[in-house]
Amino acid sequence: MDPLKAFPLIQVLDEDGRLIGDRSQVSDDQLRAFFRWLTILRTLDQRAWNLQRQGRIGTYPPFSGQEATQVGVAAALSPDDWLCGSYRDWAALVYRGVPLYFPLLNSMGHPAAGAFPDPVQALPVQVVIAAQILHAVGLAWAAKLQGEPRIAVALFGDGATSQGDFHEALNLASVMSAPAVFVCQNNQWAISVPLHRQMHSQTIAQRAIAYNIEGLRVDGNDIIAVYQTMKEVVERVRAGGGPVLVEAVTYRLGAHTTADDPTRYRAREEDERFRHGEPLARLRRYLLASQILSEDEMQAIEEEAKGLVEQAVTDAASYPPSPPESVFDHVYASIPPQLLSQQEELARRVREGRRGGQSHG
Amino acid sequence: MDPLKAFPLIQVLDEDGRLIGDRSQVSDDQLRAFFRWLTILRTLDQRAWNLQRQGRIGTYPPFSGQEATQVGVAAALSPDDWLCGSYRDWAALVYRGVPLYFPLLNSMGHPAAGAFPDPVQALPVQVVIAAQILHAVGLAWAAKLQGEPRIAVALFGDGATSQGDFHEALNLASVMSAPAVFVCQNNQWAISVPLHRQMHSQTIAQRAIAYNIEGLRVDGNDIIAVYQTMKEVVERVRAGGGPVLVEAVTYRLGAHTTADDPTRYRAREEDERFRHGEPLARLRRYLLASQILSEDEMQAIEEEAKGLVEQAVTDAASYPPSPPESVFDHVYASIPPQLLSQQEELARRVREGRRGGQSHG
Amino acid sequence: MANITMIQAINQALDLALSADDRVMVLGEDVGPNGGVFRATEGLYEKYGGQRVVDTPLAESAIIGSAVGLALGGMRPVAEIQFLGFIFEAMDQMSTQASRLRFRSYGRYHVPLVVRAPYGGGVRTPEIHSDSLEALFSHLPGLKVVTPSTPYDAKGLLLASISDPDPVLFLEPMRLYRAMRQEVPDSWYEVPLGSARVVRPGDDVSVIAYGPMVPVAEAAAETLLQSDISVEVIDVRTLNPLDLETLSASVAKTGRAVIVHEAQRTGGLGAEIAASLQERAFLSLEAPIMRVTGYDTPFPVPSVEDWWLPDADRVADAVNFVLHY
Amino acid sequence: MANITMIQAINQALDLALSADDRVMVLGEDVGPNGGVFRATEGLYEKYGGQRVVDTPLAESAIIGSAVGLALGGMRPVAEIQFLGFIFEAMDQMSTQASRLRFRSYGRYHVPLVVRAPYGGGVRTPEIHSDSLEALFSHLPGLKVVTPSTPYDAKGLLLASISDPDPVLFLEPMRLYRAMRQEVPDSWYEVPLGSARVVRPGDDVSVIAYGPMVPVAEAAAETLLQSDISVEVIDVRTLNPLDLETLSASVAKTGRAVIVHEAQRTGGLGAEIAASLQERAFLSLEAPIMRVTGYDTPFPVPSVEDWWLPDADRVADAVNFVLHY
Ligand SMILES: Cc1ncc(C[n+]2csc(CCOP(=O)(O)OP(=O)(O)O)c2C)c(N)n1
Ligand SMILES: Cc1ncc(C[n+]2csc(CCOP(=O)(O)OP(=O)(O)O)c2C)c(N)n1
Ligand SMILES: [Mg+2]
Ligand SMILES: [Mg+2]
Repeated sequence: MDPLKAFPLIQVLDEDGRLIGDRSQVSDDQLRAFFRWLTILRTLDQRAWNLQRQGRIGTYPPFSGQEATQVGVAAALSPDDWLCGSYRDWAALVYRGVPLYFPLLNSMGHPAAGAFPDPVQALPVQVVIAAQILHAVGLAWAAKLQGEPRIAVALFGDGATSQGDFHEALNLASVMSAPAVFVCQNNQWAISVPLHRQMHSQTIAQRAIAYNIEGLRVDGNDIIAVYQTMKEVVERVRAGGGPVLVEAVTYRLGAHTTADDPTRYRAREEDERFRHGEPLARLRRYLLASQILSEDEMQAIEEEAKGLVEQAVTDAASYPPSPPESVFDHVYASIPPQLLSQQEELARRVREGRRGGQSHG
Repeated sequence: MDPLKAFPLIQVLDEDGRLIGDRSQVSDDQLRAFFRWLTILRTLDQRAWNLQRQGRIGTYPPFSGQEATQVGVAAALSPDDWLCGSYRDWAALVYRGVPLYFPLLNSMGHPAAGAFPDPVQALPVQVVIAAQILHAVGLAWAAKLQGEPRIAVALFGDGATSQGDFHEALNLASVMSAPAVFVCQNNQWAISVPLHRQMHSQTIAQRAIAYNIEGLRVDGNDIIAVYQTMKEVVERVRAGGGPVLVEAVTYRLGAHTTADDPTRYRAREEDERFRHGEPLARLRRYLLASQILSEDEMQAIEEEAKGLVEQAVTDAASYPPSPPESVFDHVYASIPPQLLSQQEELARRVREGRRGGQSHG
Repeated sequence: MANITMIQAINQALDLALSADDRVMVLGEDVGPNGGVFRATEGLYEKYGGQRVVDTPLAESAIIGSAVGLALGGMRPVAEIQFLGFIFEAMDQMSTQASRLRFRSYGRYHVPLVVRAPYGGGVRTPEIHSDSLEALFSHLPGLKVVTPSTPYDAKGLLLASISDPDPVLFLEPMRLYRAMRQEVPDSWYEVPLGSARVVRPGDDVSVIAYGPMVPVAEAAAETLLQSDISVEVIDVRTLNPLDLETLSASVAKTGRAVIVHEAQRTGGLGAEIAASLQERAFLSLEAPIMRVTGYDTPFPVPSVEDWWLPDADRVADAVNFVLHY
Repeated sequence: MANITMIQAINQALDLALSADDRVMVLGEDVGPNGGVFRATEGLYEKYGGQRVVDTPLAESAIIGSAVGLALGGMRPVAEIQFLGFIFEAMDQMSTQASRLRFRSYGRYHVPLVVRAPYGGGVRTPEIHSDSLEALFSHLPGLKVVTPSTPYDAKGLLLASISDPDPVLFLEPMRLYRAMRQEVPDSWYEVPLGSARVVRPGDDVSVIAYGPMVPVAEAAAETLLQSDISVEVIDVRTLNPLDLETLSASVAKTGRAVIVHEAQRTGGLGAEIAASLQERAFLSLEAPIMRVTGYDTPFPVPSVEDWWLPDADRVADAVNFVLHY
């Protein structure tokens, strides 16, 4: 079996943005909306990077290059479906309805960044690689037991496929026929480890065979391909067809996080090669060539994006801080006696302005 | 892809013991030796069951039905190769050179049962499902780094394939091209859970595709098929061909352990169906029909087996007990102060005959 | 009321919970037709069907991880880990997931999950099956840890755990499953989490135990009575959060304490109890707080375990030590 | 001798070990060309090649489990867990495998394995990256647990760990990686495992700390000196097995003790130290042994962590408390 043939790359736009497939499931309006979102998200991502460099936010994991996958996936879901993503999946979350300032709040280390406003049906971003895949299985399984048409989607990276939890999740979902979609964002790198050191297989999609579930490989930089594929997949899964593994082949354009220096481990040339097919430029070329959007319209969108992102920066910066002692409020439903006295101690120290931590260390 | 076709069941003897394949790699003498071993092991297994019923040993996990796989695998190895098996793999271990009384000693809860005599190259039997598969990868990897022709074989059950460690092990072995053979004894059950609730896939062998390694499916009740297949596989792996996953399709004839009652969860009829193709009867029929062994010769072997097993029972029963305080001897290379004083306390209690545990509880 | 064993009491609790609340479900290895390797789930598969009493694949991380998802999705999962020693496989899902989701989501989500697991020695299991790991879990904020020592408490604590909005690790002392019978109400009742129980009042010394060591402590108390030593036996019951009020009140009264647990001594829960009690009752203490525990070796093989496990004799020695300090 | 940081000292130790012994190898996530996310393995891949300095797939159980096999097979693996919070994924291999193989094989096999992991707070990481989990591992028989607080000790303890025939968990305080420089010999030297260090002698109270809390304890001691309070600061260094001799000798002298650690209080290592010390030095104690620790919540997000972490001010408060008890 040749996995590259058995799991052919689904593409609608080629790397230069030429239409090479069927785009009958997306309207021009939808494409304009996608372009607008991709622009806003790219703007946000770059602004966040700069904010970190200015010391205004902490560690930030940029998603640039992966917006097509994340937005394409999120756009294919119903509001009731669950999204279980990881630290890099803010593009999907923001598209789903998480306010634009949340990723910033999160990198500022604000505890409220874990509480997305209702009705966004999504778990807090996951840091432990692959752990959320099992949560998605449980959420999907619950929906099935309850007879709800809800499905659950897990987003994770290529590195995550090496974890035991990935395997256990896909096997369990397959046995339970849980309505879950497993979307791997194969961005070619797990921090400094390239895909070919992560696995010796040609594709991630072929892992579906191990579980006797459907596996698909889609160009993750092609938002039309991702969106249309996901639409179909979500429909099948919702109808009870069992779980599906989708490999979205994409590329992490930037560093792993603001704490990472990719020049230590990857060659500039590779970067250039992948940069060419990146999702925003690709969509832009197609929309221009097909006259769905003009340069002027695009510029207007870019201006709007800047404004929205600046507003998000303001919103994040002016978000009221949480009192330190509030950490005790969300450990248990009600605070046990020992924790209560610890909370009192901390609150007293805060009142007295006896600042803790490093400063005294 | 149809996994049953892609991974056809390798058989040499059919269920009735008729030769339906090529047996050019096993001599008549080898077959006689196999018959002798299978007879000894079956006798031991049944005797152990009875000893437990008489209260003379503790929990015992019978391997009846799986002797062909275990002996076939062990016979294909060189003395230097590592064997990493689990609680049910005493047939393989005994064939490798572990004294016949060790399984009994183990079920008597004797601590020395973990120390196989030199030069048996095998880890103590593993209780934590799938943990030993990773050890095999490390052992194989070490051999490769050292330029030694040694390989490592992991034995595990169908249930073990659901564990994260199974996945992590096969992926790592594939990436490192470690000389490891993963032998799954698919005996259809994990305690009370049948294979079709363990996984939704037709075969275990197909999981090899996920890791881009070779996968094979062999009739695990056919010792000729197992042995010949393993011989070939071991040679390829030793030559640097990378890891291989072998699914040996077999059946657990008895209970999971002496603590288990299979009538609670499996139908008698199924039992009968599988019992027919079981490895010892199958080999017996073939050897009789092909006149490699006569009834009389077989009877002599059975007598010999009884004698050997009785000797093993005596050996186990007369094996010198370990002083309770010796538990402290093998925690660290040298005993830290706190443990030393605990050891002294225990030794004193033992000297004074102040018996602990349940009796006082 | 029926005179039943602990395993029957657990079975009853599960049965009641399944019948009272559609959201309750039981999942784990061999919990279905087999009724659990100890028969804790006996008859439940037949009564509630395979959708609510589910044999999972052999994968503990999947059991706990999917149960977290089930709980978030509106179910009330009661997961079984077949033996506590195998929970290591699910350690991340226990530690950074189930017990932290409330915290991580700043209170938006919570995980009403019960994880049941048999633990402890005394029944001659193969290795890894008898480990007492309660100390590890009592160090994890966000998780509650509970262990009964009687049939009555087993049922009442399990029902309270199922009602609790937070994840609870419910540890079942294997050797007490069938060790005694007790009158247990047929209907739903709860023994509140977070409260210790004075098993037997006394004046001279407090013996603090839990789970499988409570009968051992009681046996020691009985023996010591013959020497006119009056022992107060306390069953901790909830290991996290600890009921330090009850414990320190006892020690304030007796001035002496012995803590008994099966787990290895170093870093065991006895350390936390001793450390907390000497903080709270320092001026009442007439002697150091002593611990009678398993030794600092792995849980040994069956032929040694009776020697390894704390027994009434060792408890009595410790009591005599603190009395004559 | 060179004046270097802790991370440089660690890098030097690994370099020396790799060059001295062919069996030594380094494996983990991003330890190769990237040199480790903290640069602990910087330059080693280039110097020793990809066979001995190995980027593994992203799978902690595989890292530790295969390292157990490597060690059994004659290698001397030094495995890295990128952040201690992710060791939960490998918990079974740590707990029932690496640390028990000597026991399980009745001494036939042993596992000379070092597992390195950065831990602790103070550097504003995302969640789960700052957990202090030493107590969990100190409860596991068969495992040694070590943590340095200076560059000199880091190198000497790491080399001793690599020489040790038993598995060692080597915990590296992230916030001390670059916090100070110290003169460190260029050549091989070992700081013996199992021995605490008196950092600063004193008479009035013993402050017992380890890893990232040692500088905090020292700062508190410095401040308290201004009030004429003489603090003896002890660095535990090896968390299991504990050097109770040194610790109890100090407490016997001062009569008062404060234990400081970052980990959550309940079930933390401070409990074991307090429990052991009150057993050994009961009659010398003038006040209860107090603990200054992280609070019983999960490690908080960066905006709160300075408030959550024990600081010199809290240590000083505790010292004053025990002095005026
Ligand atoms: C269990 C676990 N191990 C290690 C880490 C450290 N870590 C964070 S991200 C990362 C790489 C993840 O790669 P991938 O899954 O491909 O996702 P990507 O970052 O490329 O989106 C690693 C090793 C972690 N967060 N969790
Ligand atoms: C990690 C772990 N989980 C659960 C168990 C309890 N257990 C022992 S054997 C077994 C079934 C194993 O099935 P399989 O892998 O098919 O091997 P078999 O017993 O059939 O040889 C289970 C669940 C265990 N030993 N280890
Ligand atoms: Mg990636
Ligand atoms: Mg099986």
